Amino acid sequence: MPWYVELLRAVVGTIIIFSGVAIVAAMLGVLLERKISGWIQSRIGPTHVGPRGVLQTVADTIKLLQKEHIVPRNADAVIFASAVVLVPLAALLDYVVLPFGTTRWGPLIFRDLNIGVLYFAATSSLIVLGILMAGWGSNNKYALLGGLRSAAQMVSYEIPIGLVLITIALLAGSLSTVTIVTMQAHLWFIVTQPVAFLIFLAAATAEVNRAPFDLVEAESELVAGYFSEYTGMRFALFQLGEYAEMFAMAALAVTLFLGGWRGPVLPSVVWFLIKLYALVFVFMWVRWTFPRFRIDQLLNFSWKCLIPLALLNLVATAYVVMVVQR
Amino acid sequence: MTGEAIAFYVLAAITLSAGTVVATSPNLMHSAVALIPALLGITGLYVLLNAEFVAGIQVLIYAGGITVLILFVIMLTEGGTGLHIRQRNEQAAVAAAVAAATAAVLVAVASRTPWAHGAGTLPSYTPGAIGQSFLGPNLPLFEGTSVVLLVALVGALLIARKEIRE
Amino acid sequence: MLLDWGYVAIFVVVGAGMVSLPFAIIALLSPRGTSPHKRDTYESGMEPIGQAWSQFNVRYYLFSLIFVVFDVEIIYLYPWAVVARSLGASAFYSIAAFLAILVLGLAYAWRKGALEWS
Amino acid sequence: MITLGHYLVLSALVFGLGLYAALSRRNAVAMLMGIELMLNAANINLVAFNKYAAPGAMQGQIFALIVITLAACEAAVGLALILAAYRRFETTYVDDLHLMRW
Repeated sequence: MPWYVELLRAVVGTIIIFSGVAIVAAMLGVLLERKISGWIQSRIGPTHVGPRGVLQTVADTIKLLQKEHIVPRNADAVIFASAVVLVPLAALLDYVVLPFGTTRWGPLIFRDLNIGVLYFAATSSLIVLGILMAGWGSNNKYALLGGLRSAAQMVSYEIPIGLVLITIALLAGSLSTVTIVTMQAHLWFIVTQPVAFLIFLAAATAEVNRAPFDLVEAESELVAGYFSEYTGMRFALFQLGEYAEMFAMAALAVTLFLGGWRGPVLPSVVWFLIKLYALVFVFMWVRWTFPRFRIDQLLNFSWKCLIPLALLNLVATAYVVMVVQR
Repeated sequence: MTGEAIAFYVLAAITLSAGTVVATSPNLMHSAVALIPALLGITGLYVLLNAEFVAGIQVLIYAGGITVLILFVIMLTEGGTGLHIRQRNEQAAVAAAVAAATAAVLVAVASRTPWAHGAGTLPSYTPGAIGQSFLGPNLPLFEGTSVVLLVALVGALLIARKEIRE
Repeated sequence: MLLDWGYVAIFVVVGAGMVSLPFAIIALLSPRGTSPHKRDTYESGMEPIGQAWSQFNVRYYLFSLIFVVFDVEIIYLYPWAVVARSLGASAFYSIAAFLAILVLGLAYAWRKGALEWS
Repeated sequence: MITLGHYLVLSALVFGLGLYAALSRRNAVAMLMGIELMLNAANINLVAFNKYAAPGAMQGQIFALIVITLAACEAAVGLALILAAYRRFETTYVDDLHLMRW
């Protein structure tokens, strides 16, 4: 193909992914979050804007667009401003390697990179930097403490996620996400790797700072955590980053364990979305089921429970793959 | 200009300008933050050099790990209070001369030497090739790194912990 | 392969543009307040005392230190994982030795209480 | 056409920046950042030589991985030392840390 066609494809693909994630993950995600929270707590949730309140997040976004954006006097303006671009961008970069479905011409993916899951791990590790920068740049005690807690938590849970990624790469013999889905044609990896699936879900919940691991933005202690000082659209961009990362983690879990886009009768993209939303529902369900961890419990849970378990699981898998099956 | 050349010059510009901020900024925190684009620029160069695996590792370890450590330590020590402290020592002029001279010699050597081009092609799948090599001829290296890491962990914990207990 | 990464590069550039797009909108739409307290640091309505940029618990550093070492160990497992299927039992034992040393590090940190928060 | 020379020149410049930072900075953490830049410059060389001078072998990339590993170890231990020194002497400025024993 000539270079300008490739360029056009890349630009259009990017715009589709960005607006898709902003609408499907962030706007719909916030709405779902509120509706499901309401349902679990026997409330109704938002009702006023649009039929049954479905346009609530649209209204919220428009409201946020009209808000003034304020840089605190004591803040470090450069770091304060760059953090807000880094966090959503790093979260959205994850979507490059996520296969959404399949068509006659091949899998529906932005780009099937050779180092697929490693790329995912690398880009999501950039979010930690954005959060630290936001916490520091605000020069606000709540924000700084929230940012630090968040960073300590996220780095602790990157290790179990990495170990799980390696376990799956070992089974599939590849780092490419498309190959991993293809290898699940007969058997989803959740069947052979239930422990890894549970570790991944727990670690992913913590990695995206969600309840019960949400002490980073424990409202009663730290206001809004590292983005306390951000107003208007900047606040919305952090929210976008958080929801995008949550959906990316759920989509990665679908890709690694639930056979990705595979499923009978319905089109592949629909299957992918069904599985994705099922996992997102689990995330939201968990939020209202477990009480919040303390920071020591949180770090202990990763280092003393998830990591040894993930290591054990990896060695057992390696033993089966490399010794028993040969 | 080809795409490769454009990419090279853009990445080189990012790396060098961010590197300049790292080396000269009077604000420590800005230096540390500027390290991120510098490292990411170098990551891009690895990609251009067909070393995607090294590129991934560069982001994961350098940007996601070492930079976080550096940011933590700056926050733990001087932090924002270090803003008004002189950051350059008395040898700054000498240091600049030495650094410029070293760079000049290296540039001269690099651009004058007729570098031989090796035969063969890069393996198309670098993680696989690296894995083969690590479990084949480079096995001692592979096991050795884990010992080095263990020693580093023990040493760093000893140093850091001792101070806490006192 | 370079083409793949060209796509990623476009993704980053266009993506950064799209993330910055709202700023153009708020520059047009947003109101401009003049209150002097607008730019105060938020501290639940109190006047902030001192700078936030002060020192905090060293534990955060300890955890990130252990994290970096483990992160580095883990990167060596990626290239191994993709070729493991084609290798036999001997490769399993060499990786088991590698992981054993890793576990030794974890056990040391655990034993020395570096994984305790208190 | 980008050749090996381009990468080597770039790496020499990055090395110069790192050297300048390591020599002229008073703050130990900033010196460490300079050292990281120098290590990265070396890594660019290794990977570039791997592609242009010995494409068949993976030694350059493997060595780059080892350098990254050692850089991580160096950062972990070095920063722990800086932190220990800070907790005792309340400074991270190396010209204030001139006593071998306390």
